[in-house]
Amino acid sequence: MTPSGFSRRSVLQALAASGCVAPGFAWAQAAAGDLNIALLSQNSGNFATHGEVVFKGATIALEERGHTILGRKINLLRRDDEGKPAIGVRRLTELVETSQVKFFIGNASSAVGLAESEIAAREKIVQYAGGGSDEFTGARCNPYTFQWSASPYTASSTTLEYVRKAHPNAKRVYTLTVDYAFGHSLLKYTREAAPELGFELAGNDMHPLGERQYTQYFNKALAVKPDVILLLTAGSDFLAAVRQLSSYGLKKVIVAAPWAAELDELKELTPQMRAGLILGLNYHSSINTPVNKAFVAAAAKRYQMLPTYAMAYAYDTFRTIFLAMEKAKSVDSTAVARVMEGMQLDSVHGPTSIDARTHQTNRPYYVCLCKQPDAQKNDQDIADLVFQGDKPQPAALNQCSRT
Amino acid sequence: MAEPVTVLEAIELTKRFGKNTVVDGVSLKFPEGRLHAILGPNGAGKTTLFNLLTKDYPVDGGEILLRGERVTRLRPHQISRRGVGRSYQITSVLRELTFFENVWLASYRADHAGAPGLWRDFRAHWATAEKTRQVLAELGLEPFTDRKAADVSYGDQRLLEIAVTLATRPEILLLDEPTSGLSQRESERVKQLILSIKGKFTIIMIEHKMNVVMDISDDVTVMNRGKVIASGSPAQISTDAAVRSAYFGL
Amino acid sequence: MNLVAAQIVNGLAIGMLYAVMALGLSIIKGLLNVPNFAHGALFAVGAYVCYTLSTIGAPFAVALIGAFSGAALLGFLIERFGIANLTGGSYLLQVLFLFGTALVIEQILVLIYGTTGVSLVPPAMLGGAMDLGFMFLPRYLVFCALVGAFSIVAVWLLIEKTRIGSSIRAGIERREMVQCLGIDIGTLLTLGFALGAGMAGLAGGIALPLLGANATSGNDMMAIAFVVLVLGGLGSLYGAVAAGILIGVAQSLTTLVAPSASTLLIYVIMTVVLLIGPKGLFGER
Amino acid sequence: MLTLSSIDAYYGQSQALHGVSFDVAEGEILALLGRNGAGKTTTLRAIMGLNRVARGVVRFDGRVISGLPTHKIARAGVTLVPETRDAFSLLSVEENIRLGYRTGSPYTVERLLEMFPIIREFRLKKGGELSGGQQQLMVMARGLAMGPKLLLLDEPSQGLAPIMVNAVAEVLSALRRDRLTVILVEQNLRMALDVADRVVILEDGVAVDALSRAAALADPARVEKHLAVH
Amino acid sequence: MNKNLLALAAVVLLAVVAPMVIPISIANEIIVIAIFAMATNLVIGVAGLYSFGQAMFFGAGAYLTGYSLTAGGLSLVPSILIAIAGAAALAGIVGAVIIRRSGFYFMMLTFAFNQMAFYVVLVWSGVTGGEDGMAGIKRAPVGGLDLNDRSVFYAFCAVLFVASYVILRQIKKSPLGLVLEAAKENPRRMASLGYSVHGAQLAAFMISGAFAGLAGSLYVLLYRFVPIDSISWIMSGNVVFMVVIGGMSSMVGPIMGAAVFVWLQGLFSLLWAQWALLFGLFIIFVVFTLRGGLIELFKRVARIRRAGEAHHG
Repeated sequence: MTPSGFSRRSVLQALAASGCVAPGFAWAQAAAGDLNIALLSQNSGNFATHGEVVFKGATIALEERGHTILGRKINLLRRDDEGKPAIGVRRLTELVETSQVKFFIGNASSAVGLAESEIAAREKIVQYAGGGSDEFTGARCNPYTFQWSASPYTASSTTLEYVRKAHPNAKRVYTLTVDYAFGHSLLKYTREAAPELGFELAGNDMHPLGERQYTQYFNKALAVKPDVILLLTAGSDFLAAVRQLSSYGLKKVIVAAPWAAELDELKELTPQMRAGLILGLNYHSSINTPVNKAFVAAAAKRYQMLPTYAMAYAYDTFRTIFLAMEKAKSVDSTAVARVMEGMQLDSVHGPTSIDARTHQTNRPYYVCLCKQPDAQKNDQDIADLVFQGDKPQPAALNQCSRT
Repeated sequence: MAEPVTVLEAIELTKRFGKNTVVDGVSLKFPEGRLHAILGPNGAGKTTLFNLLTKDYPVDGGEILLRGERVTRLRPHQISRRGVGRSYQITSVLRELTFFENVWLASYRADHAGAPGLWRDFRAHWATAEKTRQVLAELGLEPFTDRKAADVSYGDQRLLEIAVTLATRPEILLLDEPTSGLSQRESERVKQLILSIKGKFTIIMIEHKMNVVMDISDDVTVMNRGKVIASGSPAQISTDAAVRSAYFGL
Repeated sequence: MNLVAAQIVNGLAIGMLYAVMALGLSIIKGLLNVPNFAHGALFAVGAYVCYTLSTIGAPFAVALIGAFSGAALLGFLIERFGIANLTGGSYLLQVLFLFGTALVIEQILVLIYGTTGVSLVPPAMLGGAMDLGFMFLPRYLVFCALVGAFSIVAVWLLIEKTRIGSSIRAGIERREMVQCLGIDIGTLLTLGFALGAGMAGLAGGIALPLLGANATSGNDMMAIAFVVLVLGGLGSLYGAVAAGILIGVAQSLTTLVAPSASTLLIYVIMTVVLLIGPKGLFGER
Repeated sequence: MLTLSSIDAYYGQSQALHGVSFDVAEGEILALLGRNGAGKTTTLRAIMGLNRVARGVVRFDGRVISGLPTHKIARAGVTLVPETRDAFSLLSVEENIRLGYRTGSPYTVERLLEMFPIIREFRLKKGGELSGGQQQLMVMARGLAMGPKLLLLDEPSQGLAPIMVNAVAEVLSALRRDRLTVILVEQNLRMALDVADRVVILEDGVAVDALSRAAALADPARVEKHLAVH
Repeated sequence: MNKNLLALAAVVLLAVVAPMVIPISIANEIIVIAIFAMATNLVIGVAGLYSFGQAMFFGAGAYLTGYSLTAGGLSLVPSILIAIAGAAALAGIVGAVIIRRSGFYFMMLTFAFNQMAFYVVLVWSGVTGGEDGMAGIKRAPVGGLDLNDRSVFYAFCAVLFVASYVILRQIKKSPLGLVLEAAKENPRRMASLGYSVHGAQLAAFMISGAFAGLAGSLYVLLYRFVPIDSISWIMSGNVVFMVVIGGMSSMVGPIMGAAVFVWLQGLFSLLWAQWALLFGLFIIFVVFTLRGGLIELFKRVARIRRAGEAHHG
């Protein structure tokens, strides 16, 4: 389905799913032995691009195996969760009822993913999440939810390691943290990692989620003359912060963000605004592994674009799920989940394992340096991969009570 | 014969709007059971005086005594519950409601001291409904029982206004120009109505139609520019020079 | 101490932006008695117009004028073909209409510009920061404050010194009498709405280098602008200006003591002010 | 100049005028008398297009104006000075008057300040800061600034202190000298008879009598019986 | 009388038929949100108080239920009762402070309180789960009923839905309802008749809060999760629009509004990523063609039918 224009089929599907047509219609597909898997992402609202790109990644994973697994046809059901937990839960419940969905991937928002993980646990549906929160593998871990993104611990330490390596003399770090769970955990891990690397935490400010005005924080931050400003905030808050920081025209201060935005979102900034920004990422298209090279080639062929996080997330998670299905020789969600626990595979990141207890995907985290405006070759050439690290979250910091 | 008891008294009542003093130190006594008319040209401050007596407006100066009790600081619904009923000059019937509903609300208040009930259909409060029908019948408004107030003539709305006021079963009745905007025939009807209830209530009435005032009132007070300029019997007033001057500039 | 001064300067600049936004709301609320729920969408329209003009090479000043005009034109259409046909209907119906219109405008912006937002680097002479000794003050913030102040003064002149301005003030107070003076109230309301809408668009344009733009980015600003409007007092055009600056400074200063409370703060201020003085700070009606 | 033919008009939902007919000749001052609620204000508002004319026709300068929007009636040369003294309280006195001014009006702002010395000293004050009488004069000046062919004056002396009543009376005499066409609603009978050429009496929404000034002065009882006390 | 029974029959029929034609969870959400919309109509439509803070009470019900069931360890019925009482109490406190303010000021104050409640929930994440919401909610059996069964839970909600409809409709027709309607038109007159207008309005605000709390509670039980959206001002805005779209003249209007809002949004979102555009156009369409809301459709049909009957008769 393309974003504009309707096809007759999409209208029919929509009518069926919402109950306009005979209610039996929606069940017919499953009865024929098809496998229904779902993609719940944000198709409307501010991060709607995300939904579009996730869909492309998923499509590549499906096309790779000709839309079949173990002799069954795979149907990909796509729903708009609007980036809201309440809607995500509504759509997933509806899918479970009408289409017997047992596998799904979802939104980059942790709040949405965590809300859906409740249903995953209860209805025994495999969820391969891509949010940033460590709750997926921590306090709210469950037998059916897996986490693709790196631990925020890995993100914080890898980013700081790069700053240390690139700027050996940098010492004073000022942090600006978004005031909710995700920001708190990044701050917690930064406080763990920074002293070990010889950084001094010169100050911190918490800003409310959704803040649009950052100059007052920067006034305060610059007053203590830091070497590094570390932005522990994400999404549109991060973009606004960078925009306003750039208006100061600072030359000497290093700006880094361990987990702020993916390259797609950075397109919202002008090249001047983001030049020199140090950014931690879950994925970068130049990762040098066989699986990733094939994937980048497929994306170039199919969509004429370089894959970014969202596309890679969808591709890699569905690919892993399909591999697990083959290994389990079953599409039963419990069987597949058991296989995924402790599974070793070759992913876009290279050799990768999934932690059997926490369900954390153990994989590297990447650091990029945003290019100067004149060094960009095209509008997708935003940042160079400069560093990677994979220091896992220390077991003592994990709150998952599963055994 | 003993002097009748004063039920309502205004002492030096004053009201200002910005720089304009609209009611300026008005002192009046209203004895029980009499019909007291208040006259005066437009803008004399009569309606404002009513609004002060019923506490629709806060008082800027002076006191109000109701049966000797100081009520100057009470709120409008508290004044109402102490037995002061009032009709308005600009018809204030509830236009979206039927005649029945309008009068029912007033009867219910008289029947029911506490918070309004919230379960039984209001029509199923039989005793109140019965009284409502009685009041409508007394004023000859039965044919309109289920008509919306907005859908009837102005004259019938004025009658409804009085019906509502009567249905609260007040002891003191404040009528603000009950005949304004009515035809000769209609205002004759209102006049007869007031005559028929005269003596049962203490009535204070703002009125312009001289034939109405002169025929039915016991006492008359004339106001001009916020002040009382004359008080007395209808006969005294009709010959008062100050009154003629206020009205005709003569 | 220096930090306090820095935050006050910062707050003044931001407050000016709120003031521009809220002044537009105030004009519309005053004249048409409608809370303009499309104000946020018009803010976004202004931002995108400014962006488009800038990217095709227009000088920033022209882009800002375009932001004003584009939103004003849209406001004109909304009033003439929408609200004007809903008078006499319930108040909520007009609110609902504006809500629907805002949705439509936002989605059309998405269709044109996509869901990824846009940013604009201000012209070179407005980039960078000035070292005031006690703080670095980004030049663009100064510009923001100046343009904000300038446009408020321009609107003030328009409203106080011109015939159409006195018609607007008169119309806010007594619609009927204005008609008796031979002024076409319909046209006046349309113009008033267009002017208010234009202010939203202008705010969007000014804010673009600071906040960027996406289809729904005006909604946060709109929420603040409504608070500012109420705080200033309905019926007082310039109360909104004072309240806007007040909120900007208050928010900026809270950052020193309790930064995460700054969003909550504006609602607390508004509630307290309304409960103590029910007509806002400068309300006249 | 103005002709009302069998006008029915409503005040809200209630019928306030029942087939009212009268006309006003150019240069004439017509006093409209009657008790409160007789329909005088409604008549003026109906002419002005503020109240709906349900039946009948209003002609002004040979053209039908009933049914036109108010601002068009105003532009045709009819001006209403309402009894509610709708001063724009946020505008200065001078702005109030300038807002009324239309090019070509013989009453320029300067001339009006001349005619109304009492408001000249307040010209920079806000309309809302004036006393009732001052407001009345200002609103009259604002109406005149429009250069009306027909001026509708609703109870200009109502509730005013005697000194202000005199000021209003002076203005009325000036208008009479200028041969301006005026419909004057007035409760103050003496004032009305001082300036009016003719009198029309309304009672309960019906025009019950019409007579010249001379006739009214000769037989005051004929007028008074419709108005008040006796 | 007849009309009342007819409306009741229609509401019951809707509750019975809905899960047969649309996914049961969507039908369930519709009847739960419909309770919320009816509660809101008591304040907006009947009393004429433009509250833009209704999600405060919905959210209070939601979080109280969530907390009682998880940390509180209470069983289901007490949790629901606590939600109702808590939401009503909150409405009582907020209402007592703001009920004297009218019109736009009232609207903005309810909005401000809603925002404050939202930030409290967001920041107090130790208890509420903050942005991530409150999880771990289970539907304990009630009197031998296994509420984990979708149909049983639906029936449970449907009974409460019909009961809420009956109660709120009775309140609308009760003396209190009439007093509110009258005070909406002319509060001064009601005071001069001796009614405490603010008292009546406060009562309505609290009753509305109680039912909003019930709806929030059932919503949480439906999805066994408390999303932070449940207390967001967007929820407050949405419910007002449901009421206005559906029609305020009867309690059936808000039900229609809720059904259309929940269902249509889902339908549009499947058709097109830019579904909000269609939704906006739909709203504009309703505003211009059906001023009284969707309930007008029925009234018009009834009018045409009556006219037809009169013609034939």
